[in-house]
Amino acid sequence: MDYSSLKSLIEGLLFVSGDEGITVKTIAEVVEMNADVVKDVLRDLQADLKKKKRGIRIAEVAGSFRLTTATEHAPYFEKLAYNPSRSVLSQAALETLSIVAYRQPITRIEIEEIRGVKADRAIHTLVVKDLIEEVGRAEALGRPILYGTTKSFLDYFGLAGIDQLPDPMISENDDEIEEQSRLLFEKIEGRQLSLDDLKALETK
Amino acid sequence: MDYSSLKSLIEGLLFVSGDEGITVKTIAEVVEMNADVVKDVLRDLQADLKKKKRGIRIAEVAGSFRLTTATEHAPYFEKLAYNPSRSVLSQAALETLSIVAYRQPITRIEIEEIRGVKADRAIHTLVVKDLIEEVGRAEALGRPILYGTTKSFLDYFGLAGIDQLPDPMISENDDEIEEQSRLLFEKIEGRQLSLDDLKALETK
Amino acid sequence: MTVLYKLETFEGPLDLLLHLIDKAEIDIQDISISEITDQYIAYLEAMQELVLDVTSEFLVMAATLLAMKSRQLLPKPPVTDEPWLTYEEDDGLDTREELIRKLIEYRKFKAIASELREHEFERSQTYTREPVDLEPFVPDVPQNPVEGLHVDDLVRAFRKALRRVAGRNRITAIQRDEISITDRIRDIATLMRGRADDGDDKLLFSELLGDEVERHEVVVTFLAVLELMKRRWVSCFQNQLFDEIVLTWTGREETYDGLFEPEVPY
Repeated sequence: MDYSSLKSLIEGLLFVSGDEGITVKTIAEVVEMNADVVKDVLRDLQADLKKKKRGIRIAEVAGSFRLTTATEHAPYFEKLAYNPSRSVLSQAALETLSIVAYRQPITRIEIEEIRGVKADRAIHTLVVKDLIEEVGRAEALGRPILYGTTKSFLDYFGLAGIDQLPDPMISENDDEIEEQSRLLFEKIEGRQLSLDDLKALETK
Repeated sequence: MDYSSLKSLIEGLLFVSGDEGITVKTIAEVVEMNADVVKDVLRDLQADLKKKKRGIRIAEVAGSFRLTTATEHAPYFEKLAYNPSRSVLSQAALETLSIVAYRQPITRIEIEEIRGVKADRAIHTLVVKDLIEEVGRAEALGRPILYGTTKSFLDYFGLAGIDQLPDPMISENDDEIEEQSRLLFEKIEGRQLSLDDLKALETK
Repeated sequence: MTVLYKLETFEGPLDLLLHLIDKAEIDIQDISISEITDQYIAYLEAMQELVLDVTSEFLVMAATLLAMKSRQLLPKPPVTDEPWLTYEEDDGLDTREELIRKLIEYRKFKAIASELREHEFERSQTYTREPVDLEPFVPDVPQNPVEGLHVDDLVRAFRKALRRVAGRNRITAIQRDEISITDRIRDIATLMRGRADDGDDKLLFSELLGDEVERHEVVVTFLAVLELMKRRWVSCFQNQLFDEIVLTWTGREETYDGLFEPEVPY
């Protein structure tokens, strides 16, 4: 891979890694290159973005690199945050809230298992907004906090009770059945069967 | 604000908006500039990123703009453990979805008439995947549910809007198909066609 | 005859029939109706062998085709130039027209579906990320954490506490302990943080006051609470007038390096 391709790829990796960021080690594994080379390219890209006053920058936080905004744009993000087109709750917060609503009581770890990404920020936001609250402690190691929705949550969504939540219509087996039929189809597809084969099947 | 500052700011706004995307209107409001100017800069930035083979690109999905990765990098992102693997829709679901997309609002019975087979499973799958939703009730007996596509539908297929759907009126092919089917069925029916009949068909 | 079948799955009888027509297109002149019907039936049999779901819709189509085939075997009336002498079987014609119409329509959606399949793949090749949390850019929480509650209400609650204090300590020696607001803020914060760590983020205003309440202490505590509210370390609510003020620890104090002096030098 040439230098500029690698730079572009690293930019993409930083982008998809989101707020959690990505370590040089992980990047090196993904691109199958030496960590030192990766680090050099990363530093170069970081300097580039800054020098060209780009709208995105690279920040290093706790050993991981991630994309961030440019500090000089802060006043505009403030305006964006207040823009009526933006929903009050971020997508992450809303999703976390729905998980808590349907699976309560639930621990942070369990929420993260469902979302696949860290949920501490979203949980914090929801607690501050009084939409979820601590409802107890799980019996697991470390006695993690169990979260549930608050009364305000019900008011906010105009629900008489938590049992008034609409049925999410997701049956646990759904995906499984789909997967099984797909596998079956794959087996059948592309297989050239002669009538003799079919007859052989018949006698089985 | 000068041109390059605006470009940088727009990049920042796209970045913070993530997969929710941001409309030209919202950007224009935040930067307090004319929407046409914003759109021009946005298009310019979009072309820039593509031309320079950058790791991030701009896509227009469901009426708003968002940053995405470059398609050529997909194999690398698949290596990352947290990658949300996309499921592939079954053929039944995809056909049902096509019908809903073009004929919305539409009832289950109407879908089944077109497909020639039951569609309840496919509809269920599509509702669960948030690709279609109930948009009302038909005036018919039993007030059957009317289905329409969702915003996620556009996102799933990376379409800028419902008008971006592939054109169903591939008219010349259509006629051809019609002709061929007709001819075939004439044969199936065992009808005897005179040369005149054939000529008449040809000139149509 | 050993016919090679590429066994595919069909979405329904229309799909299967289209497949047969597609094959027929290669050399449409050579297709005979009996062959197509036979192929259709053979497919159904093959599907059954593979325990695939041969639904009633497939069987209905088979019956339709067989009816057409049998009609072919019947002797035909001669074709003449005189239309009124030509025997038309209306039922058969309707069935055929209807089937053609359905096939054309179904084929159209099948084409769209395959185009959408391409879009699906293309889209699956790009990734994006969640929106950035804009909360840090917001100097004020957009929603007032004490919404619906006026400072008047707090003042009234405060007066109530004072009256109660006054009732208990009509005669008291004024012994001024120097409690600074900053100290009181720190005490309240420490107390509430400790409780929050134990899983209880709520506290009653009265719990902040000792058994022997002094006016001075109430004032300082109240001002400290106001200061904490302003900094959004705590949020307060009151069910009704003169009721207890309930403080909730928001956990937002981590965004500050430490205590800073109150704006107003008390």
